[in-house]
Amino acid sequence: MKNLRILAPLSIGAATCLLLQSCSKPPSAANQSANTPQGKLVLTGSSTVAPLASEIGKRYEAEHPGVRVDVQTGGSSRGIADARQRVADIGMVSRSLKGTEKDLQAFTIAKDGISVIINSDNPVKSLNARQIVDIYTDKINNWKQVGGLDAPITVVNKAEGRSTLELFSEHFKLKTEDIKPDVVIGDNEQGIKTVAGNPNAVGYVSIGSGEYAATHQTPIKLLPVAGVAASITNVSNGTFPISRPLNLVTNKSPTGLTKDFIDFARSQQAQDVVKEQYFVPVSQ
Amino acid sequence: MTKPITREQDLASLTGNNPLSMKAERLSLFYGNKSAFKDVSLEIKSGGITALIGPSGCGKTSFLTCLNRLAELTPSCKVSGRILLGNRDVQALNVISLRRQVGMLFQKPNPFPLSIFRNIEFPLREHGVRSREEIDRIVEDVLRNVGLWDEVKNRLKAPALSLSGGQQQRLCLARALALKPEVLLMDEPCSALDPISSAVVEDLITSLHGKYTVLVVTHNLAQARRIADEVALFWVADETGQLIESGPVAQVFESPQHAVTAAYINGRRG
Amino acid sequence: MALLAAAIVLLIILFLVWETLPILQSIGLARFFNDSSWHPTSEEFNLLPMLWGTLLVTVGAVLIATPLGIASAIFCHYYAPRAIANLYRRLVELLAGIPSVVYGFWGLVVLVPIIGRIRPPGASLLAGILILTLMILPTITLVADASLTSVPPEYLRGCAAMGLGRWATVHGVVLPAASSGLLTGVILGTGRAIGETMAVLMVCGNVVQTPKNVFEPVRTLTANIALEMAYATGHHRAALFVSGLVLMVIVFVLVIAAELLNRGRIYV
Amino acid sequence: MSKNSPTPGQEDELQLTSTLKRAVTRSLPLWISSLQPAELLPTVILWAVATVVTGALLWLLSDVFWHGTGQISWEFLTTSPSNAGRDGGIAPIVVSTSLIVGVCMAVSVPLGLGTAVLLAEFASNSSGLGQLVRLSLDVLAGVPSIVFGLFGNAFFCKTLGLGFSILSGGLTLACMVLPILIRSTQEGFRAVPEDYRRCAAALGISRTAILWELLLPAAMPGVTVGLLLGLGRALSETAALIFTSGYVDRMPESLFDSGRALSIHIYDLAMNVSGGEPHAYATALVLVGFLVLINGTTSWLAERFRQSKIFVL
Repeated sequence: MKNLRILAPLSIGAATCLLLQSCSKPPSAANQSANTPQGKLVLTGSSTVAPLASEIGKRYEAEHPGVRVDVQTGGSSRGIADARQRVADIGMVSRSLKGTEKDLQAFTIAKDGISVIINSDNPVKSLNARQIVDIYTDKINNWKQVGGLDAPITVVNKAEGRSTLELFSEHFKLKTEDIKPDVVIGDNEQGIKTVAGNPNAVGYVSIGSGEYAATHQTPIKLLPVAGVAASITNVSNGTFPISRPLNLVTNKSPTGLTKDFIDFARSQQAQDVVKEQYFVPVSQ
Repeated sequence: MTKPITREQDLASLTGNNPLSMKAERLSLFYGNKSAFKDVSLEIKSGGITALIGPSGCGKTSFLTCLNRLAELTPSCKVSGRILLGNRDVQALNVISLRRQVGMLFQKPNPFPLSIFRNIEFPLREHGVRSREEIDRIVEDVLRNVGLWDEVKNRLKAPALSLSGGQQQRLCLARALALKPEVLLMDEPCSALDPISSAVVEDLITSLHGKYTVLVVTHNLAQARRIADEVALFWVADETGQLIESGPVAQVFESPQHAVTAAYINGRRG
Repeated sequence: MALLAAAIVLLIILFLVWETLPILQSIGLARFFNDSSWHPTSEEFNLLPMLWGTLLVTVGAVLIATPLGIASAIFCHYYAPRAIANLYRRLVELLAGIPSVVYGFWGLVVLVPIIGRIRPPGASLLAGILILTLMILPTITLVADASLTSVPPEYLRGCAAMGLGRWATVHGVVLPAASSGLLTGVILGTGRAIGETMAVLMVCGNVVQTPKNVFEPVRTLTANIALEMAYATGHHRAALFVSGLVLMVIVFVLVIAAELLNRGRIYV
Repeated sequence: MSKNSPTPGQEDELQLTSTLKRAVTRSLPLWISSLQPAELLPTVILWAVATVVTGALLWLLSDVFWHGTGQISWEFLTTSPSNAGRDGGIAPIVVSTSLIVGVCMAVSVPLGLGTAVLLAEFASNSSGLGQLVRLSLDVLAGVPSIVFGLFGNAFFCKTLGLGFSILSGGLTLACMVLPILIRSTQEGFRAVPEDYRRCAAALGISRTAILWELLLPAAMPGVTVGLLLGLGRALSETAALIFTSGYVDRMPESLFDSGRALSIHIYDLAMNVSGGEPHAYATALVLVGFLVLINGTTSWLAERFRQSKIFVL
């Protein structure tokens, strides 16, 4: 018993000491001296952007040994909130800023398209906008109504609030209340796996993930939208109609290290990283 | 062979029907390679009360556990020799029906953590008594037999562990009786009890006379003399337990054949 | 020190209340049960279907996992030869530590398509129940196993002395004697089932509806939080915290119900 | 079997539970030979349950093995991830995970054991304090991991100023593991016969010694289960860690650095990174290996501790 009585306060004490120590540390000091940037940069926000930002961060660290770039996730809304409260130096947001967020500054580092996907066993070659709307509002609920097999359609939708859903419904003039999904998903990969495992499913995912999966033995195919084939190339040249920006946001005009990093992320030096992560570089 | 547990054969009617006797022939028991007792031959007479006496560690309890094959539960234990229940070798019997016919009472009362009623009902049901009223009747009967009925009849659903030590031991006896055994093995059934409870249990054992074949291990020589018809003395010799002497109570206590026996019962040794 | 647990619970509740205060003040609690549906971006906040989702998935999983878990523990203790019992135990211990993502991933890739072949879409209440069953099975099994270990040997000996068979011993004496431990296992398992997020999110389909049969997709309160937190702002975000608060209330009710049920039934 | 006889049987008496259990199992042929119809059905059912459960679990495990083994190499274990985890290895992630679990256990084991001891030995189960704590623990066990994550983020990272760090992650996990640890340890203590306590107290042994020499060893099965379940939970947690210990996959330099846990790495690769699946499986396999190692060590240490106390006569 004595052991424990001593141990417990000890561990609490130890934790407190560590805690105090950490308080005395500046939480995220962006020590700026314009030419040789040093310090720590904290990015939080969208999980879609996080792997990309993380890779860009690694390359930036390699070129600026004094700098550490810490990337955290938690969703676009967290990126906005943290950037606004300056908890993070930079927020990551996988959509364009809304009207209420104009106090922040956004810098697009990459783009991402959205494509409709179906299982590769499904004979349907394309769906027009009207058909997609009808499928998502449950007016069409069998593939034979759009030229496919006689099978019920499994409609895969994204969870409310997600930017892919907002973009998708905006493009097809759908109201979120009118969508009658059979499955609701979160991340892109979940959508791909759901469609790959169900020959009668239809969904929409980030074009980069979709294209990667389709070309790597996952049984899905990407449908063209408005006659334009869904591909990274077509998003890049601007012909593909549904796309979203991946943004870095800051509270005020970035300076010093923050600015240097954002510039780096938007420069040629980071473009191949963007491509490696199956996103579309922004042409400068 | 096994008496059915039925209405026709309740305790009262059993008197005319002699219970089976038990007999050990050249029985030895080893724990690993250490011998607990050796070459014991003993007859436990039908309907009689036989007391096993002797100092600690001479193999009395081990002997007891051979009779209902409980010793088999100890992994390192090896038994040789023969045990007869009536005229059948216990090894040839189904172990479950053997243990139904040969009940056991332990030194420390060990009621299950169930209600008083359930403690008796549960083994009954497992041995095939299904009818509710039959069970009720048997429970009341055996509880009356051990003098517990009036004390617990209003709280049969109470936890058995809430009873006092003496009551618990009587419940255990009732539980054993409910199965209508032929033989009852008792391992110092009074030694964990206070003198009053002990006297009650002792009287109970006496009352079993003639209805059951009873084998009781005891350290209390006076008790052995009071309750038993036959006495058997175990003793440690050559680093193992041995049966030194056995016979009717009067003979062993008044004219022991063996010097060790005489010394022991006169309190000079052991 | 003992009050630490209580303090953490209190802190968590305070935290949840703090986060939900804005929305509770402006629109009140009733809207979360009276609104026509869950469309938080259009200010509709009905949580009831998800409440049902959570309850059905949890109850289903606990109902299946409890007998399986307890049976597994009994198997290890009284039926299996030692080598097999040890192997089985190791296996179950291992499964206690597999991340929920892996369970979810496996469910999504293997289980959901199989169910989908029986009745589309596959991602369904049933899939959720099955995955959760697997996930809480180790908890129930291991705690039950430990509590069987603690059954006093005198009971076993007493049973043997009365010529009771193995099963009779187990169900008549061992289970009642170990009931408190078994219940603890079930409570911990239920807790894990209610609180599970990632695996359920991947296999349940997440459609906000009250399911009419086990093949229909459902959304649980936890999945709701995980799915929408990433992009939620303002009232939407606060509404998600209300999901968390409601979940805590359910857990409270369940725990107290278990406590009451249990009171006076355990004799040890 | 006698309490009084100094025969070797006494050893068996002292080994109490384990021996009898083993005995019951040992006597299997005996039991089967006397199998009654009433015994047959449960036996068949129990073997069937065990087979089904084993089948399901092996299915899951072999799935991980099948996809994961090809990816694992020495390099995978010793290098840092690159290209968002699709290439490279998982060395920093293994280190971070160990640190997070270490912090979690360093905090929760003394606290958990202490609380359990306190409750078992000093507060009766039905007392107000005991009930309050038990209630809180059961509630705590049902708090969703994502709520833990958000709470941990608000409390440890922000209020206490620890930021995204291994420390925050470990402390948040400790909160999660605590109920499992305390509840199963409590069950362990219930198993200790009252006699032990009374006897030892009558011999004038101090409470500390009773606890250390008698109660803890006797309660060890419960404690071990608590540890194993707790470790399992800590290693497998995703939602609670993503908001506290963070996403950074750099080699951590101190406990204040953010570090990515194995489970988060798996989640990110499987759900967020196109083409991350092979490494997701490989990481899952490493996690399983890690688990086998930790579980094995824990059980072994617990058993050794128990034996060193109980079986020395």
